[in-house]
Amino acid sequence: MDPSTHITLGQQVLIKLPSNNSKICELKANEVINLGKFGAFKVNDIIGYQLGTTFEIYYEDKDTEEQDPNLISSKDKVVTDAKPKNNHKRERKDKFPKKPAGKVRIIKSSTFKSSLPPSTDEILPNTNSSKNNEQLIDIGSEAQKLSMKDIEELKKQSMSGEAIIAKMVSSHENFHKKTIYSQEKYLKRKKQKFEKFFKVEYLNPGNLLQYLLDKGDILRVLDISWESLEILLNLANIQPTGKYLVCDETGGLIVYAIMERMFKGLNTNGNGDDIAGEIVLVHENEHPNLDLLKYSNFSAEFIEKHVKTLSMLDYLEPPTKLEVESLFVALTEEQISNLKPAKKGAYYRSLKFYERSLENIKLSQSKYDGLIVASTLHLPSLIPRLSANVHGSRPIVCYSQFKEVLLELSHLLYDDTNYLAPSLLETRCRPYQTIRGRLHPLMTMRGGGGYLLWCQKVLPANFDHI
Amino acid sequence: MDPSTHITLGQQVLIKLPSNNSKICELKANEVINLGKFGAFKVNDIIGYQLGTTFEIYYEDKDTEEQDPNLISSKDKVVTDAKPKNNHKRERKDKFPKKPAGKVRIIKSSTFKSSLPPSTDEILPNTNSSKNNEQLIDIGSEAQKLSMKDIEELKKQSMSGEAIIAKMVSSHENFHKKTIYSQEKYLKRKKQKFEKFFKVEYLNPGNLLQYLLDKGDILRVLDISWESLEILLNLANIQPTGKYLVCDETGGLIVYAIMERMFKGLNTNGNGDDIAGEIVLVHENEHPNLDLLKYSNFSAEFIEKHVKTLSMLDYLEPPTKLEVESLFVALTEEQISNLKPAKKGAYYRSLKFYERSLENIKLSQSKYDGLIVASTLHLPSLIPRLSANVHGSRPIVCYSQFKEVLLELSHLLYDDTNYLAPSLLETRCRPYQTIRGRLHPLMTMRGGGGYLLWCQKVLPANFDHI
Amino acid sequence: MNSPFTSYKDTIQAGDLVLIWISRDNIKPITITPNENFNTRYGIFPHNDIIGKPYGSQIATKTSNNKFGFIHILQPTPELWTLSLPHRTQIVYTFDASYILGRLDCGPTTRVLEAGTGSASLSHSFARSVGKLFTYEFHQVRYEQALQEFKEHGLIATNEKNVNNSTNSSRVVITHRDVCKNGFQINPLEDTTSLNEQSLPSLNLNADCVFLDLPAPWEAIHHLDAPGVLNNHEQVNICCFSPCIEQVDKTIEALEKYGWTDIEMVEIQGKQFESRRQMVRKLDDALERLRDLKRRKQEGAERRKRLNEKLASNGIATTSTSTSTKEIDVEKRPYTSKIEFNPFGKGFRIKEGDPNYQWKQVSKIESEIKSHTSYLTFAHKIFPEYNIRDEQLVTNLITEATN
Amino acid sequence: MNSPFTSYKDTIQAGDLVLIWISRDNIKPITITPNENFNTRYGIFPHNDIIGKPYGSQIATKTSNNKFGFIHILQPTPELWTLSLPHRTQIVYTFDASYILGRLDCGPTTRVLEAGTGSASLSHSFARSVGKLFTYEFHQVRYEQALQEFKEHGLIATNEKNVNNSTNSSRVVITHRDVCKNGFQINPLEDTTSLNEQSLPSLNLNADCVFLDLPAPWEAIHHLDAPGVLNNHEQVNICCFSPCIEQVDKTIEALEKYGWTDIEMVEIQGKQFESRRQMVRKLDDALERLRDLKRRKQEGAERRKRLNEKLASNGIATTSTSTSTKEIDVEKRPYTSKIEFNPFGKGFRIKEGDPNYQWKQVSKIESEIKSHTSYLTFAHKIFPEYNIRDEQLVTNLITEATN
Repeated sequence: MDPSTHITLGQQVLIKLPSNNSKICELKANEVINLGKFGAFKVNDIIGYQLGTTFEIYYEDKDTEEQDPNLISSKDKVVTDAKPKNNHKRERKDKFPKKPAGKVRIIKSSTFKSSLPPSTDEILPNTNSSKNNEQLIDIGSEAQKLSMKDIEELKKQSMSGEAIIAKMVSSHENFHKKTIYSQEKYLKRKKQKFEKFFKVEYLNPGNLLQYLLDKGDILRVLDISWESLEILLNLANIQPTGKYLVCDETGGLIVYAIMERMFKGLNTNGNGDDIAGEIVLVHENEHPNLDLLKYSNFSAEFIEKHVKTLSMLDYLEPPTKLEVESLFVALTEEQISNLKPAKKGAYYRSLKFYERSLENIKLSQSKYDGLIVASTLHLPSLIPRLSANVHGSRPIVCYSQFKEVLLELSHLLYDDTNYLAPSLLETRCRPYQTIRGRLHPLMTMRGGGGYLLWCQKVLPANFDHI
Repeated sequence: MDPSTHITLGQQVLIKLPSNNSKICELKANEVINLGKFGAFKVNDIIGYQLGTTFEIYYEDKDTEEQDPNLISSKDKVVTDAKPKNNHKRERKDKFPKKPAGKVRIIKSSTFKSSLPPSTDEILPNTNSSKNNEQLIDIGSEAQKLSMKDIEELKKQSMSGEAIIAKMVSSHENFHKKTIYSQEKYLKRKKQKFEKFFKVEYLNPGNLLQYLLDKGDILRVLDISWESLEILLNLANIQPTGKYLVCDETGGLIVYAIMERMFKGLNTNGNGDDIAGEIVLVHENEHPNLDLLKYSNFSAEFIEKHVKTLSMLDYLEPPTKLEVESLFVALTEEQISNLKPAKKGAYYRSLKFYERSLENIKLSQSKYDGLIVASTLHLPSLIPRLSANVHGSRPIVCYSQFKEVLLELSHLLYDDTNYLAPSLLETRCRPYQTIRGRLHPLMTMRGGGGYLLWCQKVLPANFDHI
Repeated sequence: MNSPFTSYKDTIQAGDLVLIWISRDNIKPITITPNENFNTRYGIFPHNDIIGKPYGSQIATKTSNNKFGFIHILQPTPELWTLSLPHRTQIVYTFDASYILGRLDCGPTTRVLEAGTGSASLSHSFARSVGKLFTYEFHQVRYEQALQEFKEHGLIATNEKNVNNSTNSSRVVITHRDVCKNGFQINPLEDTTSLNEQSLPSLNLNADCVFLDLPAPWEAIHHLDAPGVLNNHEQVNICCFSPCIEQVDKTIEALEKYGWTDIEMVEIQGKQFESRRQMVRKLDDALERLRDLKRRKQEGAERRKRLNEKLASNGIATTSTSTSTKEIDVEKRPYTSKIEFNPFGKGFRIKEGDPNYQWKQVSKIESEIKSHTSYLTFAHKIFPEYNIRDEQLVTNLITEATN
Repeated sequence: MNSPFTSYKDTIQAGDLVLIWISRDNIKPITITPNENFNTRYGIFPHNDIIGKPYGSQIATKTSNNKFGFIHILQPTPELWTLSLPHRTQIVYTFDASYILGRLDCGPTTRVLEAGTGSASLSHSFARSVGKLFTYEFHQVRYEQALQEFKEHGLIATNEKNVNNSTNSSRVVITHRDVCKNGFQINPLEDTTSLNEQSLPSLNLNADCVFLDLPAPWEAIHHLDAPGVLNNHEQVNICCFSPCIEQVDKTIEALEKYGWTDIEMVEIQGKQFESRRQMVRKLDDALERLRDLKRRKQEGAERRKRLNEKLASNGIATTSTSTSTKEIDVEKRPYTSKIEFNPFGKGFRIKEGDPNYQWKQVSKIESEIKSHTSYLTFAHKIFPEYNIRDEQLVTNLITEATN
């Protein structure tokens, strides 16, 4: 089973809820995933279907709708979130009793983000909706002729959430008197309340980023937008065979995006042996931060093979080969086998450090096919040093949350003949409501997204020798 | 006749041409205005109609279409532009022979900016236009079955430009094979070539600005956009009775906009005597630059009464009243009448200077209802000085072409308790193509437009005395 | 009563409607009333302390824990009023409002029709900048709220006698009306309206500007041609304000049908920026920090190594906690106990702008932007039957100018 | 032949396709050919001077007037290629292209359908980043141009044998076709296509991504359901690219009808900024300049006054030009002939950044922005009939994981 196309055991997936919230879950055999008010389901039931599938949770026996913890078998461990975090946007689970796992069935059309299911949409022609709610004085739930009891009955009849909402709309006395906006708001609220479906999506960099932003982890990813992330990949001319020098303060999001562009689909079963591409991450602290790679489908081995990390000090001021070698005395196989176990371990650690030091020297002397930087370090002091080993005619791309920072850098690069045509740019994706008859840009959107600087490394001519 | 609603002698108006270019003309009795390829007309023929009227130029006698300078009567002075300037966007008149003045008639619907007249639009349903010009290989004018001779014939039959174009479209073999875009381009080109109408518009600040921008005078008006200009007026809370301190490096555009907001319709016939409002312009150079006010409908007297000017030095470092008085000895009526003519002139000049100096002292000590600044001077050194006399709870609004400049200012004001909530903002108007069935934002637009900083002058509490 | 929206005041007086600025997101309108208090969680502000102070004054109070709380007292303007409105209502924000006023060529003699009134945010802008505003609202409750507000704001005089005199104090006339059904003509005898000019059977509105913020503006456009509604003797300007593109399409259709020309549609995109500072973190400092870490690590390793050697030679087990171990430890401390090189304050809570660090001024767009309000469709209309000139007058004027 | 778009080269060799960067607006593709010259108005550059140099080299030449002219030699990338295209053709710019690639989840194993090819700007992006691109163009001339270009760029192998092997050098297959009429299936025996795999009667395209840049994409969408066109065994992504909103509406209708879900429409707004400097002009300097002017004016007046007095006392007329006048003049000059205080270089042509003045770094948005390219409508499709799991396999995997 290919985890880039199908729902697979052990995989991290994004689960989208009718509320348009989403959560990341690791799919462990035999566990139950609880979606709060939207129900609960067994991981085993969704394994093997295509990523992108929307499932509806249903309960065959009407009693199962009631709280009955015994229904969870002793083998089922209930998980509520793969990575529980203190997060105000998270579903408030406490408000709802823990649900037992229902059964799932695939539903054909999912209606995320377009906000309204087509069936209910059709009963809302523009002309039917009144102007400015003239006659509508808020009489609360009195206008709704369906009682909560009726609705519960419908639910027990296993009516789909969509069908229940359609029924509620037709039972709502004042519905056609509402303005388009109140209609939409009403339907959305109802939908979030009664629909029990969820969608399982591949956790691509865009989904991962959206999840982090929804969660409020904006600074963690330097406020980058998906569109900024994608244009960074194109401007950096990422290819499967490239060797890229990267500074990534987003916890690995950028490295993940580069890896997906380089290796997606080639990557997972350790069969990437013939791929030459390499990412060399230089980091400011003692240790790299690639936390977010844990959400990827790349194996630890694959990552180790294709992502090398070293500190800025090791990259910019590597020891000489002589120094490294002076600190290590190689033993012969025979000598090693004669060592005591404790000494042997120490020897291997020291051997590993030695090899790693040699590799770092190599990395610090390599030529690179691109420099990609998303760092809050002072760029005018950083970029000239890091770009020394970038090959001619290869791009340098810097991301920053703030334009002023890149402006300062661009002035520096503009005056330096090692860089061609530094360009400062911004890209912004503006999403629309896509309900036919009611097309318009979304009323609000996230403000951040960042800026990029792009230039080509070049090799100035020596004008003295012409 | 009210020059704010009707076309009036002596007025400066904007004339819009089918090419969407425009020119400013002063309407002088008996003159002929030549619009190059779009024809020529007599000023007298348009006086008295409503501003906003679209006129078509037509020639009753087909011979008049030919060049016949004798048709211009000896009393007609031919003018081509009120302010001829070196300007690459100006209609290239040399390409076309000077036209004699035709007659004009009012046409009901003008079609500026929506690019296509409705009549020709109807023959272009979306479905008729082919995809990507599949079969269209450029065979140039061969596809056009109407020859130039035919077209000239139609023109002589006094057919309207619109009608000619419709005829050309129906005679064009490949027209329906063109994509929507090539169709539009074709029609626009043809339209600009054959239509002879023009629209006379009131020269409001928006029109004046657009004219200057079209002409390439972008830096002259500090790259300001109409939307920035308008939000400046609102944020500054301009009212007919206000007294505003203004710095205006746009040659008077901002002063004009403020005056229109304060006085439009009250202004023209010297009957603004009961209006209290006043603009005090402080300028960096020896003399103020209010060039653009010449395009306004305000009389010189009205402007003199309501717009006072003084240099920054006179405003910030006024002489004392004593100093001013020490430099002037007032003469009695009798003494004056005894002076020789030359001496008398000198005395009056010196009197005027004296009075002006006294008024400047008064202005430098007045309280103001708002500070409006559009200056390229270093704002952190300028704004605190100029805002000293702004009354509490009155706005300060600064316009700048560059955000970074206002950012620096906002940091300064943010740390100063004399200013409340400095806000840095940008507004941008995005125009659409408004052809039904083909709605979309214009493909390109001007990039500039500038930024604004807005805050309220406040009076900090003395925390020592609480 | 003078309206605070149409004239300037210098000193705060009892009875004034003022805006209390607590913070950007918390601006409260109150009427200054002797002996009352304004309470915030930062402290209590007696109105008596406010009366007599100049507008714009900062008022401070000592809070219970001996800190200062303060507010600013501002005179209302349409723009500040808009900021003070709760965001749940549909508001025409200043970015749109200012452009609308400009495109409609508003000035002190302009007469404007507005439907519907809604939250009255734009109405206040019009009221400040034009001669007369006729506004229509068909939601009963909202009509009454707006009427009340206009009265409190001094924009509707309660004893008005002559509505056609633009210099009187009633800038605004509000009518309870479904304009799509019943048009714009006002009959003070029959209509529910703020007019108390009961003697007029009907009124010449003579508007030069129209603003329609309605779900279906196309149903109202033909009503503009009714007698007395628009000023036939000059070009009239219209703006229709609609969130959906399909509404724009139908609006354009209706405008074209009823003789409106120069149809243009735009969106206004307004952005606000925060002024921020980012710490300048030089590469050399980062490298020095890494060097320092490396050195300390090496020294630590060396120290441990020497310690081990010493302990080994002294025959003391490394796990021992005897006094001698400590002594050896102490002897070695100077190498590593010095303070870490920490140029960027890692691990500390650094306030933005802390003078111990270097900062770069940066701007940050607000975290949620209003990416769409509505589409603005503008058009002009000239009534051809009234676009006739007085030939005799023109001839006279030309003759006069010629001689 | 390796494509310069899909692999890196270090050294410029004869036969290489390179981009000559003359300026931002002037980037020329040429093939390096021994003994040829590249001529610009800045000078002549012999190809022989270029061969053997590393990519990215700046090549300089002395111009006739003994100045230097220079160019940079770059290896083509899709992004640079897009910049080099003449702006009159319809180009999918990098702002849109990169977002499309991201939203379509493109990677090295992705198989993409694209219609139409157009200027092939987006095709190059796809070719660089995906495993296989099937592109369709129905304009005969443009088809042939694109075919030729793909061959020259090494993206279509001229001796290809096995199209289904994604590792061979033919990244791109282009077909001359009206997809709205004739769909996407390729029959190499009948179609005009770049495939020279004559033995195949038809081909499984198995695309996972679709990009439609057509005037009427809604006419092509149902053709995607034909056998072998899309990969039925996983979620397929689509992007439709249309300039007008009404096209979006029809596209959404067709997508909904043919089972596409998660329909989302966006616009990408890209902006580019110029790095500029504005002179810092302090108020004090401006005031000093005014003081200086005032002083000079006063001194001038006083000097003239004294001069007049002197002349008057000497009995010489002020209009005289006698020697003595000049002498008097010279005597007085020291007061006013000194150089004007001119802190901002008024009247001089100051180069931006001139070190004699103080400057502030500012950014300026490009003077004309591409405010609209097209609306991007995205959707997903899963074929329910193929979304079936192998129950036995799943059971085995779960058992395996459980133990």
